[in-house]
Amino acid sequence: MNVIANNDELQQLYRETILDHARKPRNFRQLAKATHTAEGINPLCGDKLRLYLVVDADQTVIEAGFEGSGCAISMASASLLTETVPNLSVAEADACFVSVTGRLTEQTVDSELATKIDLSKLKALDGVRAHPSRVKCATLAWHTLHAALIHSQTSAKTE
Amino acid sequence: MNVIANNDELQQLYRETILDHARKPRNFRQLAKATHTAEGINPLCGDKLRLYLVVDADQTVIEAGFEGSGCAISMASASLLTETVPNLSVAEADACFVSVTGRLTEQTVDSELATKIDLSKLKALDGVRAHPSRVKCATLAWHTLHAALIHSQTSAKTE
Amino acid sequence: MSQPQATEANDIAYCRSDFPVLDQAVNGHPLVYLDSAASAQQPAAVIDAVARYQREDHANVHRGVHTLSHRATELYEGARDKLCSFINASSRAEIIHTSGTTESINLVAQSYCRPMLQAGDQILITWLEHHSNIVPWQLVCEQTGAELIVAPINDRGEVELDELRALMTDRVKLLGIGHVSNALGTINPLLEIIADAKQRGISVLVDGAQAVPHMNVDVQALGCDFYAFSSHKMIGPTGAGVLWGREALLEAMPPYKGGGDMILEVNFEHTVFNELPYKFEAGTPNISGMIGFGAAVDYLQSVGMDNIYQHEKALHSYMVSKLKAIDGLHLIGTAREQASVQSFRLNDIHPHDLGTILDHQGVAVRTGHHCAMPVMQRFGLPGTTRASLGLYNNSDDVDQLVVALEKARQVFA
Amino acid sequence: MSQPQATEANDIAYCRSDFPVLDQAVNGHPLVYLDSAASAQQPAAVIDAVARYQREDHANVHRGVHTLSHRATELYEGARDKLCSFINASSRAEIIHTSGTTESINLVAQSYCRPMLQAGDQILITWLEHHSNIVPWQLVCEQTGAELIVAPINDRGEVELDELRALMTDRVKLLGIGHVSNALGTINPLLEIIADAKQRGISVLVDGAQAVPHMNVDVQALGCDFYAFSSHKMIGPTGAGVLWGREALLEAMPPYKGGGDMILEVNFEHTVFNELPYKFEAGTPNISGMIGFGAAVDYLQSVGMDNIYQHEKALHSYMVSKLKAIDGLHLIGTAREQASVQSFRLNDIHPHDLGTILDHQGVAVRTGHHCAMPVMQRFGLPGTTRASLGLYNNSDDVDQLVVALEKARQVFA
Ligand SMILES: Cc1ncc(COP(=O)(O)O)c(C=O)c1O
Ligand SMILES: Cc1ncc(COP(=O)(O)O)c(C=O)c1O
Repeated sequence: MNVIANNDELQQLYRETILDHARKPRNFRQLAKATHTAEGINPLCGDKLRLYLVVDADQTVIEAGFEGSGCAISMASASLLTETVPNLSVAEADACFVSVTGRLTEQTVDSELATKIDLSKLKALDGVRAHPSRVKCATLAWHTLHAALIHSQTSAKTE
Repeated sequence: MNVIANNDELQQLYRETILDHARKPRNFRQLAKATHTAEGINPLCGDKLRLYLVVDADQTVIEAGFEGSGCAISMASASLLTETVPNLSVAEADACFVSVTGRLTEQTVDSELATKIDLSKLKALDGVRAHPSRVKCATLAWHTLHAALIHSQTSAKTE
Repeated sequence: MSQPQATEANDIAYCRSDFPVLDQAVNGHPLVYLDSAASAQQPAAVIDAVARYQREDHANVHRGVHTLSHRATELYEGARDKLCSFINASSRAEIIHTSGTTESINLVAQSYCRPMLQAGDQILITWLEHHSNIVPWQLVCEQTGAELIVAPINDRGEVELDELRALMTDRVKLLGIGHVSNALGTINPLLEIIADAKQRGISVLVDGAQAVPHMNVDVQALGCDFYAFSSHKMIGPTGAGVLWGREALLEAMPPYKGGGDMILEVNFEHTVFNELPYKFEAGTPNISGMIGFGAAVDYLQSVGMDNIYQHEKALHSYMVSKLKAIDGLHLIGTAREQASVQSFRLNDIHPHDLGTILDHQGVAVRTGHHCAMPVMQRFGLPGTTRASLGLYNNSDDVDQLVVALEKARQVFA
Repeated sequence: MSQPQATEANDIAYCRSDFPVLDQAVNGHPLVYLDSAASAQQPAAVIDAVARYQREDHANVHRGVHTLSHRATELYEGARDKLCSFINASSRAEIIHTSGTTESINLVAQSYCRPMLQAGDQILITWLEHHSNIVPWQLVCEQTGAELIVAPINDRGEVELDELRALMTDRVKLLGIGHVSNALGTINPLLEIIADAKQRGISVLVDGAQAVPHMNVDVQALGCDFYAFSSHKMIGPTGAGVLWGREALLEAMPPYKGGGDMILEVNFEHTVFNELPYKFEAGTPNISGMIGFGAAVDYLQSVGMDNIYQHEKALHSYMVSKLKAIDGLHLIGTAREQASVQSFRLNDIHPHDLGTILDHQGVAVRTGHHCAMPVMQRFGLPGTTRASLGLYNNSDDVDQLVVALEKARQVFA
């Protein structure tokens, strides 16, 4: 077998966390009590997911779930998202969208709100930065979150 | 004034005969008694002419005339045509079409009929051979002749 | 079928060095280009023909008396002549230059079908089609009230001929069918299908985008009415393509676009359209693209379409035998007649992930729906990974693909 | 206006050596290329950008995960960004890649006008228009029962503004107007005309084919709704062009062609179209053409559009003063605002004959109707001879033209 150059880069992309979440996505279910929902499509690779949020009267996200199919990166990203946003306010959750998409597209986005939230788990996604063609996979769930939060009727997409 | 290379070629194209026929086209008129007529268009330079033929019961061309406008080459060619075809049979006139267009496009076309006809005057057109972009001007009238002879309703064109 | 040897597949691989793009490293590995079905690479002869034209001969065509314009017109129209004989059209008037297969099909949908379709009429296609041979028909059906009907395919990815025939009723005005499927490689038995359709008075458009680059195509022998293909799939430049159509049909169709060159005479009362093929070529055409297209035809003919077909067929067989030996790999598309395109899945690795891992190892494949979403739906897949071969590929390319796939299995083990 | 000196006109002529095609002899004379309004020549930077792309980066765009596909997409979409800022569009979603001006205008006629036009509605154009800005409207009028009406021009070749305004009634749904006339060089006072039209609720499409290559164009400042132009008129490759349109209008329009890339999802029941600009870009685009187009924009910007405008203006004035001094020469088109295009007649020499005689002396001009037959009819001419300038021309070119015209006078004396 020949030597694989950039082996590291590949392992950065497909970290254990990513593979684990992709294989066993958390909160992979429709939420009957969902107050907010949106669909996200990445036409490049056919990733497609629907995100469900339960938001209470205080504008706090109580629960998040998703359904869909896609590549490991997009599934893992959605799974991580559903673990990140519960117990955040709607404003905070939207700040996560800004923060994560900014970080992955290497734009520096300053959001006071986001700095207060622990996003360390999402570091697992950082490997995509070296793969411009995969950034859209990683950000899809977050765009969909944003669309759901602003009650968008149209579907989110990343192309 | 700078030296004009290919001066000869230019003089071959615009021979005295050509300039003379272009300035004073012969038989430049509509023929009221025309039995055959057709229109020819060369969209490249906007040459446009209508050819009139009077053909008698013996299938002999009695008279030819034309109207229209165009470059010196197309006008001269039409004028020369109207001097060539009178007194030829329809078959002979059509053989002239084959012969002239063949000669100008440097295809050798063998037509027994045409060899019997004196086409020496049409040598004046030979200069266009060196100017491929002008061959269509020279052949327009002859294509129109062919169209008129076969009673074509559509107009002839050379592009 | 005896298993082909790797060496057999290398017959014409000497031509590989004619393709400059192939001589590079990607992510530290020699490039292995297995994405010719998306777009083929160009030999230096084509790249240089285009550059030479721009450096020496460029001018607008058809309307000029000056030398450059004449030269440009000769080169441009010369390409038409080459294409005419390449597909054995009966006349150069039948070779309509377009921007590609997609435009060719839209032209037929809008200029041939739209004026004639009535509510209740049908357009028939198959589940194998590329979006370019679906959406133009959906649009014209919506515009006219006609209906789009679709013949199914079987598990090998072959059109169900009986069902296709059963759909060929009086209501069907046109059959649009691919010659070779870009997603699965299936070669349709066109002679038989076209004969059936014509017998029932149905016009036939063939989407030949994936056929013309890989085999001899004779439009007269096929018996179809329209045939569409693209330059960039057959080692020529992008932005150029052909619609071939029967002269009598083209003659009767209204123009598709209006503009310069497609008219004989314009005034505000009435406009006289130009003759074929110019009636369908409004505006300044892609002159350099068509000249490059002509050079591509010259190149293909110099190698020989039969040689190309044999080479790719042998290499495809070799690839199939190698892929089958990979644990967890499932071929998608196993038609009895198949061109040099192979879709597959590897375990439950998503094609997009697989594509990335292969790319890391210098192997370029296409992943996803291949603009053939219905095919993916038919197989219940989000997409496939597709390796497609060109005349310049050799057995080393296949071997590298296999190595890279093994690596992917490890990553996702 | 003081008569310009030949030297003034040479400011930017240093760029001439960047254009390889100009460095050749035609019929034994150094080439004098005065046909840029038909198609402009390309600098080596453009030719090389295209060749480099083909040699190093080619693949199909948008749909690939592999490295070449990503590179090709970046280059292709990078060209869109360059074009977006070049004409000051407010968003890249508004830059629709087309095959040229002709296709851009047909797109608007078919996707914007056709669905909305009713019998009795009107489309308004002027007598100055190129066939590309006439025939698409004739076709859509025929399809819908709408009427094409035409504003007259005066003897200088200027649109009669009062008459144009008088035609702007409630019935008019769209005004199609050229920015600069290709036949006569007239620069229309667009700011004023567009303001009038918009005030009356009339949409405006500008045919900018002859403007964008020669002056700064800011589509937002103009206030129009659509703006169309071609790469090959502005030192880029053939087969590429742009339709700019206001996002809200484009958003509401149905697609023009169906195929790959313009859809999000295809199934046989319903198909979801892609977002802008892709909704209007069906099929594999002219990737190399657009990359070359982007390189052309870079080149033009490096020289500077204001410098180009000043250079050509000075050279045009010089040419006009020289032409006027020729016995028997009559200028056709003497608008007060005129771009670097000049039509003329010489005695009663037919333009086609004149073109041949000039070509003999290495001078390339266009002769005939310039795809603007109505203009010719207006002046009662079968055609004109037209000398059109580009950034690479200099006063020597003009001097050679004058020498060649004197020779023609002798031949036809
Ligand atoms: C004013 C004008 N409009 C439209 C066109 C058509 O452009 P194209 O042939 O590139 O589509 C041209 C050039 O031929 C032109 O000069
Ligand atoms: C079978 C088939 N049809 C049509 C097309 C469309 O061709 P193009 O994108 O060149 O218009 C393609 C390629 O994408 C194809 O593979």
